[in-house]
Amino acid sequence: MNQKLTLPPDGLERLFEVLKERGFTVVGPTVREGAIVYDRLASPADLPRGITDEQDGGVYRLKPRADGALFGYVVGPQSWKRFLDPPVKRLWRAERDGADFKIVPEEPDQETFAFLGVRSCEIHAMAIQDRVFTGGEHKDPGYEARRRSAFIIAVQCTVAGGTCFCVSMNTGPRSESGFDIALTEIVDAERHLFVVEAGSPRGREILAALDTRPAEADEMAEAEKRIAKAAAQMGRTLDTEGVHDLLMQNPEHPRWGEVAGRCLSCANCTMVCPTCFCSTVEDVTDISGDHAERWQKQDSCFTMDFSYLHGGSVRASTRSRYRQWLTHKLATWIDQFGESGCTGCGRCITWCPVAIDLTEEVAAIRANPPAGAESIKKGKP
Amino acid sequence: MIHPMVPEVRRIKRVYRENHNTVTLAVEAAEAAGPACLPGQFNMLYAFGVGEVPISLSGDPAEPGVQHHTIRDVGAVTRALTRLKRGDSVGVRGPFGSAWPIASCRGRDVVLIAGGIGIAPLRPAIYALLRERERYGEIALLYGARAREDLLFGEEMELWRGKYGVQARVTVDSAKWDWKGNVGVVTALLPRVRFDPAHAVAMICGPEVMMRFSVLELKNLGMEDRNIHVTLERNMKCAVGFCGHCQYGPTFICKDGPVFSFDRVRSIFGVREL
Amino acid sequence: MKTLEPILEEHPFFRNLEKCHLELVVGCAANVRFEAGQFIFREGEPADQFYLIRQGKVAIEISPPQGEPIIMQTLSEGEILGWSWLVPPYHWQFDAKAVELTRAITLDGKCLRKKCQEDHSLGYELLSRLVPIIGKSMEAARLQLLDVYGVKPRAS
Amino acid sequence: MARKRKPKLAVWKFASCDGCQLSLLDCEDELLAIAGAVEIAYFPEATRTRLKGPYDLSLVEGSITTPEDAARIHHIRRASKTLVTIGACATSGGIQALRNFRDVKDFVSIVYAEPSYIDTLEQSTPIAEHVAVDFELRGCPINKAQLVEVIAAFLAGRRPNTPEHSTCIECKRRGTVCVMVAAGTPCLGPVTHAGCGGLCPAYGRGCYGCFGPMEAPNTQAMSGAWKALGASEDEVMRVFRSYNAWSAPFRAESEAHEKEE
Repeated sequence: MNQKLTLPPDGLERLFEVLKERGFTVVGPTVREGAIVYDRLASPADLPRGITDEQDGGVYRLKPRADGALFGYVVGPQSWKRFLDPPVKRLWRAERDGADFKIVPEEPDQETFAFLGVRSCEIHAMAIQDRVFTGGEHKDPGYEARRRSAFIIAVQCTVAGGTCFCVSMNTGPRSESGFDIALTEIVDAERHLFVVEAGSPRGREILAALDTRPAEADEMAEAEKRIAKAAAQMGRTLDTEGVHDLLMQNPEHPRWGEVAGRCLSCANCTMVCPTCFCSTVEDVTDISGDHAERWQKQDSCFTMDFSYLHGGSVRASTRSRYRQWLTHKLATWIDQFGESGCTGCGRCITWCPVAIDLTEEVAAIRANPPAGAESIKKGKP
Repeated sequence: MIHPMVPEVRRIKRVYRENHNTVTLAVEAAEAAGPACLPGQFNMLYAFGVGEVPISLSGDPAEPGVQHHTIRDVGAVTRALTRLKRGDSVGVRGPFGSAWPIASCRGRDVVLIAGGIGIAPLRPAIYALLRERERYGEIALLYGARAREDLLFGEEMELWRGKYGVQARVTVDSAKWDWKGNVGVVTALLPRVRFDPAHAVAMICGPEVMMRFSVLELKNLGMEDRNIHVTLERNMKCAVGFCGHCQYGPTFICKDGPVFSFDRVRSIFGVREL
Repeated sequence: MKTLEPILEEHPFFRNLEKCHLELVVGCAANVRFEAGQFIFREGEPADQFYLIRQGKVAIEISPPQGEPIIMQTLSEGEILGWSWLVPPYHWQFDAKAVELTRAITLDGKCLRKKCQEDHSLGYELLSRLVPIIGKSMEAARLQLLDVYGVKPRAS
Repeated sequence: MARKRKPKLAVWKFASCDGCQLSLLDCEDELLAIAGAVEIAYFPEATRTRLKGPYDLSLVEGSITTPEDAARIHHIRRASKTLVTIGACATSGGIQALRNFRDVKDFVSIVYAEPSYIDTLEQSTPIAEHVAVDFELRGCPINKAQLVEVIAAFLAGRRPNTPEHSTCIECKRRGTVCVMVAAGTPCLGPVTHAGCGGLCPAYGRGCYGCFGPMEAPNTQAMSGAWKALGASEDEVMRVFRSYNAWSAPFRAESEAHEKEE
């Protein structure tokens, strides 16, 4: 069993120093444009102190907290995929040389990240994307390098948001593994401290460089109590029982048409999703025509171009595009990668401008399956 | 490690003009002993400055040092590719994807149904079958095209017919009065060839609608789903499972396809806009 | 003289037809032969025959007012040609031309219509064999209309 | 592959503010390269040179508002191998298409002292309503990087990378926090064609829809979201009735919120 330690809040200063000494760029939560986003941080002073977020379908607002908590909120509009799989990147350049041409692959950038404040659902999201980019025959070397070098400092959730449902997806709120260090913040009238544990040899080594002391039993108990409180606070639930078959057997459910009436097909849900990995490529040239480049850009199954084939889009209706997204996320992802593509982070609900809620959509399909699907309605295999 | 979306620049060894809008580019094979290509697989071809598209390999998989790609001019990239000349360079990634089940055809009859440019991905399968002709029973090739001027590989079809006893039948959707061949849908040719549906393997490649009615006819004749193989097509950008574009239900066409045994896709084959 | 009964019996269209019905049909049947290029019938002519193709190939053509005829379908051994003899006003809608030497059995449409009128069970039997063929040819025509092999340009 | 002859470029103006043409002159870094790659055959804003057609690439700015324009665009089409319309006026009728919603004679009589001198069409219409257009570049004004992209794509024989999806995708790639969700600011981004790079939301403002409707705009759901954020019927009508008011989806949506008079 891992020895749990206690770190005072000013211990974070030292953590930043130690990480920087070891060549890490610290990335973590900070307030910008009325939201908590992930960005490069200079010091713990950049963290959102005494701030929480209120979230519901299509609504996100920052609110002050009475305490000086540094991690008293849940997840914002961005996810770590922004750093592990940047939304816009050049893959290579090509130069014409007479009738010939040569291709120069993009040099991988050398930045190594320390991600501070990674939530359990986000650790699961990274593991899900790992399967896409490194789990198959072909690997994305840039992703692999960034991911392998990234130092993960998890923060155990002690509050849950209005659109959180990690408990339903079995992805949180407690991070069990996949981190180098995990922090649980305890803040009340008497004290402000972190119960910390290492999850890897690298994490132990970093912790050893900090001013920690062994955690007291009551501190550990308090940490557990706070995580349990978050688990009990989930804003949403999703019944995952038989959800794969439920969706696979209902491609023509009237609900798809109903949701298409509300859906803007704006792609926000896919862009904020921490597991959505789709991209497109743009082959470009300059005016001289002698220089060409290929760029890879974050894409979405909600665009018409996504399924373009011979004169038209295969998924021309919003109905089919929403169905593709939800069915992929919750059903065919399991066929493809052996696990669900949803972590229950709730971003797709919060950041949908018209508050479409996948938990509600699944429930609606489950509540009214067409004849012959009774077994699924009851949740039996 | 090089990113799998970086093409290798290769030289075009020969260009065959197949018809008014289709050419076959014979491209030198990778210098390093790259993976052997199997019948049914495809490459990603990049025309400098214009873009990249998936193109099925259409040549003899056993021919060393060269890979054939039969390309129809249907858009900007394929137009640029069909205008390339011998000695020009082209970007190549691949081969990718699944293969026709040649081994499972041993001792059986084989029915190949091709529609339009769909004859190209079937041609490597035909080469593979004819290389060991004696291992297989009847081989029937049913080939439907839009019109006479769109037909491909006419001379080879004669060779397959004459030298190897392939029941090669061609039909077009419409024809001028001087056409002496068949006119009608490709499945109308099925009653006109000999094969035993109970002991046959079918491979179909063509537009999705054409494959839908071909599968239906083969099933009507008593063929089992697992013996029918189809190729599927979706938009494709990366060919290595990263971009997500080619998803077809639970599958990625680039990794799990393009060749699928019909029993694998049966449940989703008829779903619209999938 | 050799009767046409065994030949009719072997043709896929009449396979497993009851003996009594076959005998009725034989009375309306005759052997015919068309040289390559010969018209079997032309659009607008009275449709008083129907053909069982035994050998060869027949093109169904339509002639636009200008330009050359277009072949819409070809028929070969084992297939049947023509069903306009069943549908008033009993006129051919297309041209039918032998592409190569074609042997067929012709059945007199008027004679068949009369016998079907007298014997409804024969009429039902013939119709149940014809309707699937008509249906199939309609389906085929629709699929040809789709132009599935055509090149579809991208709308900009 | 050396180009034998430089392609001839022509830039034409119809009813417009010239802003889109100026975007071409504003391409400081690329302008020399463009001038080197094409022969500028007709571009009154930039040069007095007037070369005869045919033109390989015609860029057309502005909408059709007079009988002369309606005739002239046909001449230009005949003289152009590729015709690209640039900007909201040319692609949807522009701000001047606001008159399409009223009787133009009323406006003329209010604005001009001698209305009899005014020879105008009833409506301001996009170029594509008059002649076949090979490509439409959106925006009010167009994005100069996109214009360079269109010219580069034309020269390379490729499709330009000018996606038709929502502006939201650009905001998210850029890292902009959604103003609608995080601040309750009404924004047209979800129904607006990408191209500007998500400019306004990056400065904390809602999108005005300068690039017109995206590929599959659900304007009805968009209006519902605006009203949920407190916009009135009139505001919803007006937001769809701006630079791209005459584009079919925005026009239909604004008409749905027009009060009976």
